Amino acid sequence: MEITLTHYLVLSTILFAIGLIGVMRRKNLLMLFFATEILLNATNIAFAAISYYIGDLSGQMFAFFIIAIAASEVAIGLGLLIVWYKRTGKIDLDQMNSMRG
Amino acid sequence: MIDHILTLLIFFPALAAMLGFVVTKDSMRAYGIAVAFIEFVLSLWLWYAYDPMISGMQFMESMPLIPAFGINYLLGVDGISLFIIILSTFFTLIGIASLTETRRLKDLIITLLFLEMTMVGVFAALDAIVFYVFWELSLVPMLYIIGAWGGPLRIYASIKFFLYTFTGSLVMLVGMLFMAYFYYQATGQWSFSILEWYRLILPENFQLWLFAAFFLGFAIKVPMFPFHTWLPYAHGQAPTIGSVILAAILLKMGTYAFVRFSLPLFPDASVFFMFPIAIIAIIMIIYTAMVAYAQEDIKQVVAYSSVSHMGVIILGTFALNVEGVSGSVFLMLAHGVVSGALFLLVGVIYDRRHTKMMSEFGGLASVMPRYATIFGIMMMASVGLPLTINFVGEFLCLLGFYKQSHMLTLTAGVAIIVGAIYMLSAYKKMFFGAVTNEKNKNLKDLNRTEYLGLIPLVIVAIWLGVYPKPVLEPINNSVESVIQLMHDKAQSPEAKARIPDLSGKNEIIPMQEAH
Amino acid sequence: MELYLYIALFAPLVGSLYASLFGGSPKSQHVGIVASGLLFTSFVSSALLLSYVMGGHTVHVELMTWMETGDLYIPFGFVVDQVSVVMMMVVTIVSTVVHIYSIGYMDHDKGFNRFFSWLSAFVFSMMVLVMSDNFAGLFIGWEGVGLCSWGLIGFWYQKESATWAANEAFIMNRIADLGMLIGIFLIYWNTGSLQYDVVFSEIGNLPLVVTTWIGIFLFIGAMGKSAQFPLHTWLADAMEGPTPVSALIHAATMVTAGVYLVVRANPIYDLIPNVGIFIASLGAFVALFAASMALVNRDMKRIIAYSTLSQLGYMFVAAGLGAYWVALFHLMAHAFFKALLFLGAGNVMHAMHDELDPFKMGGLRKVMKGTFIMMTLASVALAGIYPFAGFFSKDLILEVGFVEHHYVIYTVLLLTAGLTAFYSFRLVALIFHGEERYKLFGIHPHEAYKFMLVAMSPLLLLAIIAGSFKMTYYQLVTSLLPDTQYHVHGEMTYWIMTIGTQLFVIAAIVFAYKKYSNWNSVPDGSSKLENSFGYKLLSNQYYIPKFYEEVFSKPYLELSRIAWKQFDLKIVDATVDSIANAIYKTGENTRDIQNGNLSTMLRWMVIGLVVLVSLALAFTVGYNAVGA
Amino acid sequence: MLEPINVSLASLNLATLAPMLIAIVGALAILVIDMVKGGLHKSLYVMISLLFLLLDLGALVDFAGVFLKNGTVLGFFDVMLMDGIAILSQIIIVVGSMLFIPLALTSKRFHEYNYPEYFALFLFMIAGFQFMVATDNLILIFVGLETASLALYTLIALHNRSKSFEAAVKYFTMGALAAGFYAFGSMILYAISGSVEINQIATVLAEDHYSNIGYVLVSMAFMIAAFGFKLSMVPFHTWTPDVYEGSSAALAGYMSIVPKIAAFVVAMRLFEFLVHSGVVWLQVILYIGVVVTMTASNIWALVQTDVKRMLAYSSISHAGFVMAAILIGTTQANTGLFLYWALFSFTNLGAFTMLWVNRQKNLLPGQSSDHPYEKFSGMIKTMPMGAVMMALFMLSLAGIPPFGLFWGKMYMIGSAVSAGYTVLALIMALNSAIAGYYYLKLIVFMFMKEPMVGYEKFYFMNASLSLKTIIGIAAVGTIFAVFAVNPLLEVITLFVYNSGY
Repeated sequence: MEITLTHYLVLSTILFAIGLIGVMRRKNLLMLFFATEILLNATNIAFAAISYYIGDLSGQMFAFFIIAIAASEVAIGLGLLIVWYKRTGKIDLDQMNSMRG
Repeated sequence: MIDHILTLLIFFPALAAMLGFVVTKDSMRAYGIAVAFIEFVLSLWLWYAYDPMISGMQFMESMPLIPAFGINYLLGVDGISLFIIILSTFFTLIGIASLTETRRLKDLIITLLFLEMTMVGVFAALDAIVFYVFWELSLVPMLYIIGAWGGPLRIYASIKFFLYTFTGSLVMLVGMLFMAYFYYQATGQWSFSILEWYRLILPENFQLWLFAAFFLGFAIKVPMFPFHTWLPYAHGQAPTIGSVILAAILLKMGTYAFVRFSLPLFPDASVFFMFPIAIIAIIMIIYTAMVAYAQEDIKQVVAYSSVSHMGVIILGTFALNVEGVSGSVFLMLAHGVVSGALFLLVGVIYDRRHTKMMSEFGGLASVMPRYATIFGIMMMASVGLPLTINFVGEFLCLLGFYKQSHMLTLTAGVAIIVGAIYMLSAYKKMFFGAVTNEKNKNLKDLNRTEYLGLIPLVIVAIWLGVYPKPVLEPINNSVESVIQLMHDKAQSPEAKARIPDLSGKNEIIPMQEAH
Repeated sequence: MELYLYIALFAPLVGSLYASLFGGSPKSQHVGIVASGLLFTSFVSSALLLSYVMGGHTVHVELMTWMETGDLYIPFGFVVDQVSVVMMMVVTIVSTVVHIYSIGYMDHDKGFNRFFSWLSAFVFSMMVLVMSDNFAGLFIGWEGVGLCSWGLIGFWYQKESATWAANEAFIMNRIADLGMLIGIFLIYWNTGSLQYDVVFSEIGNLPLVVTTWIGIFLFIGAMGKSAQFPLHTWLADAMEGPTPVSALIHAATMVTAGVYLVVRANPIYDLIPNVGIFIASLGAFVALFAASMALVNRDMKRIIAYSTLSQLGYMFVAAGLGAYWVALFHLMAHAFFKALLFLGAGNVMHAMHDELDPFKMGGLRKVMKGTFIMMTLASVALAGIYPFAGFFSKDLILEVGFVEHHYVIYTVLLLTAGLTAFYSFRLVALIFHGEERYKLFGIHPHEAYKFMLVAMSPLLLLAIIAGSFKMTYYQLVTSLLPDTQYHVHGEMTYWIMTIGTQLFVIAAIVFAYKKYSNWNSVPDGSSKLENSFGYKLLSNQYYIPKFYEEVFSKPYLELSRIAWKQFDLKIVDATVDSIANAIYKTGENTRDIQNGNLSTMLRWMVIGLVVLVSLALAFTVGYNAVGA
Repeated sequence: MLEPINVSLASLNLATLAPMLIAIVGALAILVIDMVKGGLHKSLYVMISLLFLLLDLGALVDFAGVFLKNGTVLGFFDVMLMDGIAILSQIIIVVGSMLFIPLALTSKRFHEYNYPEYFALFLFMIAGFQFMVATDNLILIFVGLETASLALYTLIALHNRSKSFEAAVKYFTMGALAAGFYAFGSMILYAISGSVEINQIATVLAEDHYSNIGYVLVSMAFMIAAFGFKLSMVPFHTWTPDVYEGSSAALAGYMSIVPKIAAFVVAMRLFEFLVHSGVVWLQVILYIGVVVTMTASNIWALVQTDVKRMLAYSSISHAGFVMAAILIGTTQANTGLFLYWALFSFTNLGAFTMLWVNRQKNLLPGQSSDHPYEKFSGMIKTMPMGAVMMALFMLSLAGIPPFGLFWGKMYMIGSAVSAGYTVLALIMALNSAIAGYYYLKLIVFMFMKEPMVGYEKFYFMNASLSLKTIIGIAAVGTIFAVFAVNPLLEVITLFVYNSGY
């Protein structure tokens, strides 16, 4: 079976869906960050594949930028996570509701 | 200076109010009186300089404000607005002069002066947006007056007052923007000038919608049944000065706006809605008179009586003939004088006894005969006795509407009966009978300050009842031009027939042709 | 002559203002004197005007513009013509007498000055009413007299009954005034003016139906002021006011304004005889109806008031049948003797310390000779005995009824004449004859001040001789009013009628004397007569006041309360508040969406996305389906 | 395989990068200064930031002149797009930033201002926003967006309270999710058009007659979700109140203005060509989104007990109000958007600065948030001038004429009316009425209630000359807005119209 663009896109979509489910279900902040990484990387697969199939480089550029941004996101996210952990000793989402209404 | 007298009239009190922050507390009252007096004299000068023979706008001023959107600072007065302006300055003067409030007097006087600016502004504005600016802005000082110096429910009352009127006027704003858009479509230019709008003939279905939008804003302000329930709360909680200004001037903004906007802009819609509105007016007249009769609080009686009288004004306005509209404009002034005076009078007794419940009183006529006399005169004026100011207005309103409908006028005429019922019974409860309540035995009669406020009102109430001509003549001339404009613009045969044809023609752009 | 006109008109106003200057201060004799003096001036001016008018002239002035807008033009215009001058004479004579009388009557009253202020103001309003040259001016006077009547009925405002009666009178009159107002509107929109001369010259050109409505509405106005059924109840209650007020306002002048209106508007009523018949029938009915209530009443003033009502009925019969000059003549004669009667009653009241029940009096002729004579003569005049004034005017009305072939009306009026004689002399007999029952109550009656009696004497004189002016009067007014002659066919019939009437009336008088002149006890409500249905019906005024109370007053109050508490607060206001509350409650109930939990927030975002995507897909499917 | 790249420097037109570069250089300069000599006072950094922003503004004004003469300027491989709305929005961004940065000069000491990095991050963030608006390339938009966002998360967290960390984490996590949405949405657009330039995508789609409408719509769904987050449209708004509450009032005020205008511009670029192409779905969704956002947030604002949180909801509502412009899509509406936002920034600047001025170090006794309504109780008696100022801003927010925001509201409603969106106009008007209540509530507390005992000392605790100056500027801008409206309208219309919107 030849692997077509559709396959890539379907894979990407499935990964994206997994990411979404992770975002919704995970209560651990670290896992949540993983889920968002999955989201972004799902997109990367699709970008790279599309770029390849239509012979245009901007998709790949986009993918690179996403990777770079994802990296900086992780940096910031982990930084926040560490501070939060230092202050509260927890990284559970349900503990994080001092503001509401 | 005469060229800019309206600007001066509008902004002088505001400027004085700002300077007033510097004045010390003890002298604030004198300062307030002085400013209000100067303003009143200025407004009298306006009257002096006004040429009653010219029916159009006078003392026009124009300055581009947002020309890109057709908004200009456009001012002018005609016979319709002139006297309401004078009434505003007059009542501010009377109100400040007869102030008995002692709590934070300085803030109160500054607020009143700002309020005066907005009141004069509303009646002098000839640009819809400028009108709207002052219209809305007037809510703020009033909100503060009710909310800060009012009774126990003052916050509820003030917020209700504010939000209710605010809601209505926002719908009106949409209407105004629509109107401007139609004008833009017809002429290719934006304009919010009422005078420019007058030249526009709208298709009837547009008129109906726009009329409805404007109506909501005006009706809540007037207030017309069933939008009237904010008024009893506002009056009930407001301090005397607040009620006086509210009843005397602020309510008139709504009825004035009907004459200024609804009638000349939407003649066909006015005719279309004439009977429904007349029926609402009749409900206002009779129903609120009944509600007034059931009241236990004298101030509420006067408050509901205001609604009832406003019903007569509305009826006169929608008579759509010179007699009725002139009458309604005159009645605006009359009701201003009379209800303002009545609220002042209620304030007098409230200052002494700190209650407004009629059951607390009785037999005051023997304790406070002068007070009873002035109250009696004003009550009779309110009831519409001939040779008092109210009669002229009521008579003309009913007379005017009689041309349109016999039955409705007959029903509306019940006003003179039900009005007498609640007023006389309230008067009886307060002033007649023996003095039964110990607390009332040693009440002091009117003092100098109170005379200062009341005597001019009595004089005006009788003077204009006996000799209304100086006021009625300019009103009549301006109203004639409004009616003529309406007749010329009317499209439907019914409207042409209902609105009388006077002589003279105005230039008009039919919207359809301009397309 | 204009000067005299203005003096006649404004002298009472000046008096009123002068008195009101001292309104707050204790009694000042000069107030009464000045007011009376000014009234006398007014009378003199009126008299001069009368002589001028008798010379065949009229005076018509326009003081200034009142209202002018659109096509409406109403001036303060005054006219002294043959009709108004008669009214002016009546008003000024009676009011001058009453003013002077009041100086004595109100001698001990705290509100002496206030009283004169009101009283003179009333005269001014009445003068405006009769002198105005247009309907609007008439309406000014019309409402003005109503106001003064309110102030004077409720003069003793400490009394609940007085203030109640005052308000009742005002409100009832207002009901009628609405009719009048509508009549005025009709006139204006159909003739374009309110000036009498314009209106009357135009009126013939109007469709009959319009004229009819105008006539009806104007008459509704007249019904209120003249207390015609069903708006009559206020008049009896109005007796709460001081007696001079009753004499002036509720006997001689104000209540006759309705008659004056019909007489003044005779060109209108001439065109609509059917309405005239109705007016006459109503008048006849009221004459009998009021007289019947007077029969059993135990309140001296109310009896006289009912008698007034009854006589007003006579006047309306005349006016309704087109005999305007007759109506006006009876109005004039009646004013004199009825005012006299009231003032006499005032003397009695003073003597009896405000006791009103004639059964508690008796034998007063010994102590109050002057009053006795005057009241007796006034009653004779009222009964219509030759040669007193009542004979000339009242018999004339009977003749009018007869000549116009309204025999039912004639019969009713004849019967009423008998009743009138009966109750009048029942009163006289009970007060002045018989045992001195007042002694039981420890009262020491005394005659009124001399000057009061002197003041009353002009009225006495006029009550006696007014009939002799008939021809002069006739010639005067018929130059303005329709000159209708009423001659009974055949001299024989005429004499039979006249003498028969006289005999019938005298018989009634004798019967009354027989029955009551030796009365010796105060009825306590236990006698058989007093418990009979008819008696109760009459003494409760046919239960009409009670009916009004139950059917109008109470339900109106109840309805008002419901309108306020149930409708205004619970429906209209609650709707507004509930909209606001609903919005606020929505906020309260949905704010938990924002529960602060990050997971929930993220879920909201994902849900939002999913919804958007599904909508996009759904739309696409739908779009393709439509496209295909 | 690849052609050697041959690009002339002139065609790059590097000048288009100048404004952003100035900001970046400024940020770097701050970092360098700190390295050279640590422990300098914050006022230095504030001034340096201001100076660089001034230069930035100068460059923008220069571009404005160029734009008016030559039209849109492209540069840097045509990635940079300096059209009218880019210039306008950058001016708003820079001016807004200039007004907010002096708020760091408080009289109380706050943790974050001790770090020069704060100011560097601030300038980076501005550069990010500038990139975001000055391009129609989806990649650069993404980069700019994330640069700005990541800086912003950090700025929030620097406030160093447990609430601000919570706020930062929430904002960050949701931001990451939104970034995922954006990336996925862009991917779909790229898949169907083969381009990442919005104008090319538009061209391709139009040539194709929207045959892939389903994909377009799905991509738009993702984009709406992504920008819905930035613009805090319901239901993507949930971060807003928490983040506002958690961050300092100064930053919250900033967030209510600057990031949103950037997002608006991108939304205009992204959605309007579709709206104009008659994509009914998008119109419907935007319509619903606008109405729901305005109304729901208004209703939630009603029940708030904390002023800052209330202002957060009110900002959501205002954003929803302005979103209507994108739905309407006429030049008048887009002009209205910028006008509204310019006026809104002055008013909100004032309102948040007033909160900032009244900020105390610790929570008030018995209160769980920084700015409960009770704190302002009876302020007219203790701090009359402050109360009047606050009332002024509240009235302006409520849309009471003649204060600033009224003119924006009027123009927006007017544009809705002119475009035939009557019902929308009415809903907008009625929402203003609902909003009136909660603004009024604060006025009621300030003017009609008695002062709380012991609270007086908290008023103006944080005031300093620069804060007062900012309030003064905001007040003048709010009161005399009427005189600024006409010039603003003329300029904005010129820029917007010439950019083809």
